[in-house]
Amino acid sequence: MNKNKVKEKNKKIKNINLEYIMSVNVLKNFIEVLSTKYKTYAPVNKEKRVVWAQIKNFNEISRDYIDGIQTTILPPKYFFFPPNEKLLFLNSNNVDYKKNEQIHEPFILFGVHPCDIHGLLLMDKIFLENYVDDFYKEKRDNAIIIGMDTMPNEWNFSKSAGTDIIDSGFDIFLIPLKENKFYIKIATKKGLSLIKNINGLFPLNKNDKKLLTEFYTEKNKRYKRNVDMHDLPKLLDRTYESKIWDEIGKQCVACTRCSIVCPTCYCFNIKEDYYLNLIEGERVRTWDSCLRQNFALVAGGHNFRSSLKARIRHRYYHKERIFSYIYGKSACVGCGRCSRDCKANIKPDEVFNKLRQLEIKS
Amino acid sequence: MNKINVNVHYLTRVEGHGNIVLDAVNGDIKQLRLEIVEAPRFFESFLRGVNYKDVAYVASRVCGICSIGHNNASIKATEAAFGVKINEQTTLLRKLMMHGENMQSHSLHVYFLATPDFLDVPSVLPLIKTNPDVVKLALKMKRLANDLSDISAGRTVHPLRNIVGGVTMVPTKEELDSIKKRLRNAKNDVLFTAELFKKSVKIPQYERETEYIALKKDSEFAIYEGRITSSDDMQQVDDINYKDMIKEFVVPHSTAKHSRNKRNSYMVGALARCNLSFNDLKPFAKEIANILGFKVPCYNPYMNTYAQLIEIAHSIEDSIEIIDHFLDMGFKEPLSVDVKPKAGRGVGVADVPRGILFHEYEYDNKGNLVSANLIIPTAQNLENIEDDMRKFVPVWINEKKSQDEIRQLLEMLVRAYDPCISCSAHMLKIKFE
Amino acid sequence: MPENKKVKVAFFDFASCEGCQLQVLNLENEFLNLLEHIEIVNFREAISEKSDDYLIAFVEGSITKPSDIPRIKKIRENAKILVALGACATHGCVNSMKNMFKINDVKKATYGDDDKLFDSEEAKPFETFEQAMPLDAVVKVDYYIRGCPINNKEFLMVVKALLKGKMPEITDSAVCLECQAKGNICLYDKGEICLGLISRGGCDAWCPSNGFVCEGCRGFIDKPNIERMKEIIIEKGLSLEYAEKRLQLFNSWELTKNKITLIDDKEKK
Amino acid sequence: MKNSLYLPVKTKILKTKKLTELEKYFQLDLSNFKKFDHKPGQFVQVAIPGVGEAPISIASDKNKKNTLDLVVRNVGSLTNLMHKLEDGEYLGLRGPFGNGFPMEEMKNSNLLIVAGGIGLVPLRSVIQFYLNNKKNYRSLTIFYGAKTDKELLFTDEYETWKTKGINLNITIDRESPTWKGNVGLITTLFNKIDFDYLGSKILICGPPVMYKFVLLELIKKAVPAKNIYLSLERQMKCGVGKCAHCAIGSYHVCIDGPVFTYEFLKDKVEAL
Ligand SMILES: Cc1cc2nc3c(=O)[nH]c(=O)nc-3n(C[C@H](O)[C@H](O)[C@H](O)COP(=O)(O)OP(=O)(O)OC[C@H]3O[C@@H](n4cnc5c(N)ncnc54)[C@H](O)[C@@H]3O)c2cc1C
Ligand code: SF4
Ligand code: SF4
Ligand code: SF4
Repeated sequence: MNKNKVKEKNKKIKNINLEYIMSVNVLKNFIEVLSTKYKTYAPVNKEKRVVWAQIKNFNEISRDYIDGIQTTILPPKYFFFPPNEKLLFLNSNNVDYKKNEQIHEPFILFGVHPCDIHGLLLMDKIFLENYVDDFYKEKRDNAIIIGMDTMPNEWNFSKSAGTDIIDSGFDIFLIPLKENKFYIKIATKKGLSLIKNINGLFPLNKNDKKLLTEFYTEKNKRYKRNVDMHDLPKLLDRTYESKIWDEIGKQCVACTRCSIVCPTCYCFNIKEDYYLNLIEGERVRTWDSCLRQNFALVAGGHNFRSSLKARIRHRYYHKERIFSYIYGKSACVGCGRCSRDCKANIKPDEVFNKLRQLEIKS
Repeated sequence: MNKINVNVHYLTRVEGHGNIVLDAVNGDIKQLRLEIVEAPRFFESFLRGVNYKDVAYVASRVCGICSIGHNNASIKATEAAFGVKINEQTTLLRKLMMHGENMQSHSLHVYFLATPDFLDVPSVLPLIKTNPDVVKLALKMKRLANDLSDISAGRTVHPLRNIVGGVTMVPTKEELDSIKKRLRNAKNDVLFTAELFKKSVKIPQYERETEYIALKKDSEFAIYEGRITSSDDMQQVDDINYKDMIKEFVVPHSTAKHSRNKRNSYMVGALARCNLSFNDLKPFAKEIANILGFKVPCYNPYMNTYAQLIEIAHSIEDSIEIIDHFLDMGFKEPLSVDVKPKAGRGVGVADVPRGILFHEYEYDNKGNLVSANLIIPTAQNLENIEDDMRKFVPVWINEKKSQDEIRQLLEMLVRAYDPCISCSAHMLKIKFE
Repeated sequence: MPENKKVKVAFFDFASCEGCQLQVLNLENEFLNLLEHIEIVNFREAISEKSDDYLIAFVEGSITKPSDIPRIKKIRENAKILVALGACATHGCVNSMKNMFKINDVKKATYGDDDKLFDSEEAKPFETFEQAMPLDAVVKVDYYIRGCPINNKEFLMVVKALLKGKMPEITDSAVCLECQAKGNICLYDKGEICLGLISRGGCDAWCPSNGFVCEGCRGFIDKPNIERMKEIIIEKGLSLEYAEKRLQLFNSWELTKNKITLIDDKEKK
Repeated sequence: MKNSLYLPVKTKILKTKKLTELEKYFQLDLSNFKKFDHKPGQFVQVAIPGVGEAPISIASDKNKKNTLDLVVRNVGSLTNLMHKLEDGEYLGLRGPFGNGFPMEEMKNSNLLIVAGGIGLVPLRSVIQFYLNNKKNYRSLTIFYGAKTDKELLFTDEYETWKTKGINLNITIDRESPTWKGNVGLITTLFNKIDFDYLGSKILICGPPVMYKFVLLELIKKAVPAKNIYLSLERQMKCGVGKCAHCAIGSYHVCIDGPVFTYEFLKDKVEAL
């Protein structure tokens, strides 16, 4: 798909804009119907965390997630760009490769956060533009996205990142309101077909609109983390030599978790291996991380980023600049996953704030 | 002059390094010993200071082949020291792990290490060509055993899920269902093996009555828990008093301590367990014993391999019962009980593939290990093996066996005990006489 | 491949639990298939055949006693490719825990009052070095298959690569990469000290995926940030003493060699 | 069979030739490609099934429609196995990838090629392009440095280049009894050879250390940064801007490069 087609598709999505109100019970029923037709994945509790898992009914969905206490460990990228993916089969005798053709069925991702939808749209830029990554596209084309707004969790700073609101990239969008109601927005034909047989959708009345406003007021109030993210690429350029990078370099232990849990980190490695006949084999891609020691090693032994400082700084520079260049906006969508899971306590919002403050001071 | 000189350097098809030295002139034995030259690894010494959460994890490294056994004995010792009471579910899961290990270790020995002797080939490799069906069956059995360990203990070599107080994870229902099916099918394989052995295997017929020591429990073939029991007068002691029965002593030619009770030596392992608790075996195991013509009491050490096959049958049937229990009852949270370390001493005993195993620990009040003593099955068998040799060699010389035949019979004898020398040599302690 | 074209492979062991060789045998059918391409000329744990003619030697175990030295040197001479198999061989494993103690103390703990006899002539065969060493402390090692025990899939990958003349690609990322990619719940969330943060992966996060902490059995990643690891333990209110002990379980060789410690002597007092 | 972005095309090796101890030349048959349109300075992903892929520069001009030249230095897994391949055997190939040198933009200028070691390989495609399109360019001068004379590439083409008017200057790092020409690092040529540095387009490729020193020379001579073109090397897994191994700041070397102007690179972090 080239740039124009993506734009066209996005335009089409914007064409429909139907808004309703429904009760929790209608939603419950809706999910039960959906999950019989499609594999439906949603955030569910696992021990004390939240993970994506297939569900059959509404009660399985994590309360913590809806209440904005925490988000899923892994972001939705997992579904389109899995951690281990067999790309090709190979035959070394014939010097022949064949695509690993997978059969895809439509599936539903239920409850995707606005910031995670932004994340997916960014991933689309990487995987669907210039050269189309067929493996990503095949899965992406089959996904039905049901977005859901929730309260922000304590690490989330999507408001600062400008990703707290979303108007495309989903088929249906939900907002949990008081009085056991849900706001529902249908954005695509696909979405429309899903709700076709659902009874109990009502147009928004005055009270509903009030509830909606209340939701947003409450949501905005709940953001604990705020950071000025305007002009980030330039700020970073100006602070490339800042001593803050030395500090952060000392702080990081290169565990690579931040990039694994990030909805917009997409580095990968490709490896080939033989089967036991030593003739056939396969090409596999796996998640990689730019924080890994030898990530930027080239033949001859030169490592372009051998120090931890260089590597962690690269993560920030790559995130903030590459996307501003192709997407016009930072790649950090403020989901807070890396802040939550970095055991070394490195939080992007704090890093940006520090850089900004340092600049104001000097 | 009729001179016999057997020197087997680095005994093969056993785990660890051992040498056999035999020197006989005109039927007169000048030298006869099983040397253990395995490098000592000082476990007792470096376990000191290790936190109780890690002790079993390190202790399992004594031996990769019976790591699940070490892991369980170690955890039991720690639980005894802290007075931790585990629940029934944990006990059953641990039994399942031990069955997995038993099947794995026994099938490795029965099919890969001992069978070549009986079929008179140097190793399992030629069998791949001559008896591919046996090899395939053996591999299938090992795979099944390993998978049983994997789903219960996390992995076969150095288990992961077993911790002081309980387990970290339990098998899924799908895993239980599928392994149960395979266990059921495996019964046919064991039957086939028993028939095959009956038909084509000739076990050397030499007997020596000795003392047999194993765990024993009422109405259960004991492997995980029971009382330490001797075949001599059915003497019994509890875990904590194991030293009343197991007396260690040192010999100059070995890095492993030998042990004895009232006689000069005793035997542990599958044959000892079968001799002590034959009646508690599952019916299927008894059926296999019947096919093999195995009767208790059995004083032929070469029959240990048969006893192992019988135990494989037992483990299969008992595992199926445990799995059925879990399929009926499901698993209950929490998977482990709270553990509060305290200063004290504890002994953990388990009857692992090669025989009864003892771990004794002393902890400080922070839960760091102060001292440890480990008594490993093979080390307990060493004196018994030498006693067998001392009895059989003159017989063989009498029977005019050639030097080669004697060497072969000696190697077979040592292998029949399925010795795991790497673990027995953990405690270098030599006395210089 | 005709019989005589098979690559000759040998297995040897030094001080170890032999679990890594067992892991090789645990490959079962895959091991059988491998025999189509290789001829095993030495594998004491499984076969009686012995020969000095081999191309690849897989060596398990640590070097712990004087008689090991000529033996490993001979293996090195005979083998074109020497692969260290498992943690004992690659970096000392639990064997090297004794390196943390003073040797006299080790002797005392094990021999009691007989420790003086250790210097006598009769004890020669049982003499051991003060340090348990990985293979590369004595000979050049071409490839490292890490882990206690090894991941036998990785072993297969290495064998296949070597047979095809390809350099095996051995992971250099931390355990956390594979652990997080599996979506595991991090053990720090349960108040445990997990060494996955600074330990080398490639095991598919075997231990954390089974609910047990990573004990660092594959050694550290290149240039581990131990200083920061220490601060993390303190910040999380976990026991430094405990973390130190955990660090020592598999990595005492590297820790003593590079004098790395979480608690320096001043703090100890 | 479905096509895929990652699917290499089976490509026959027509000719091979050992150039030096470490470098081997390959001529490939492009007939399995529906279309293969490349520019000087672009690269391909070469695959050996079971081993993987590596980015290798195209060493020939696009005028040679049906064949493609590569020169490969044996440094690792894949390149070592490539060296074992002979005429008539096959490789997997994807590409061409990358931007290449903007030959259009450089029209009507003097060209100066500065190549170190294997860096001459991508620039050979420029040399061939020049020879085919001589009328569009004013002149071509080459500065080429190697460690020893044994490591010089394309030696049998030097005569042709010279007779066709290319100003070829070679230097080797260390003296050698078999070498009569210049001795010294490539930077020494800048003082020896009088040249209209200011009014030329300068194309550079070589090992990372060489860039630093050559750039210093050019800056000394006040060459405008926009006239300097460099071809960069990075680890690449995909070649198509997905895997991010080659990312520098905002750019993927594989799709935005490998050729960049110095003007573009000078404020980019970790680029050089
Ligand atoms: C745009 C571009 C164009 C290029 N053009 C050319 C060209 O025309 N010709 C050419 O020859 N090259 C070219 N290269 C470089 C070439 O791509 C690399 O040399 C190649 O990828 C090496 O692949 P490999 O599999 O042989 O080496 P690898 O096996 O990946 O090894 C690469 C380096 O790492 C080291 N290494 C690998 N494994 C280990 C290990 N286990 N332990 C320690 N060190 C290790 C090796 O010694 C070597 O130095 C180009 C690169 C780029 C980006
Ligand atoms: S999660 Fe934290 S410690 Fe780990 S690599 Fe990322 S920044 Fe470094
Ligand atoms: S950088 Fe961190 S906060 Fe930003 S999108 Fe990635 S994981 Fe979320
Ligand atoms: S459990 Fe251990 S290995 Fe896994 S993410 Fe946490 S620290 Fe890393």
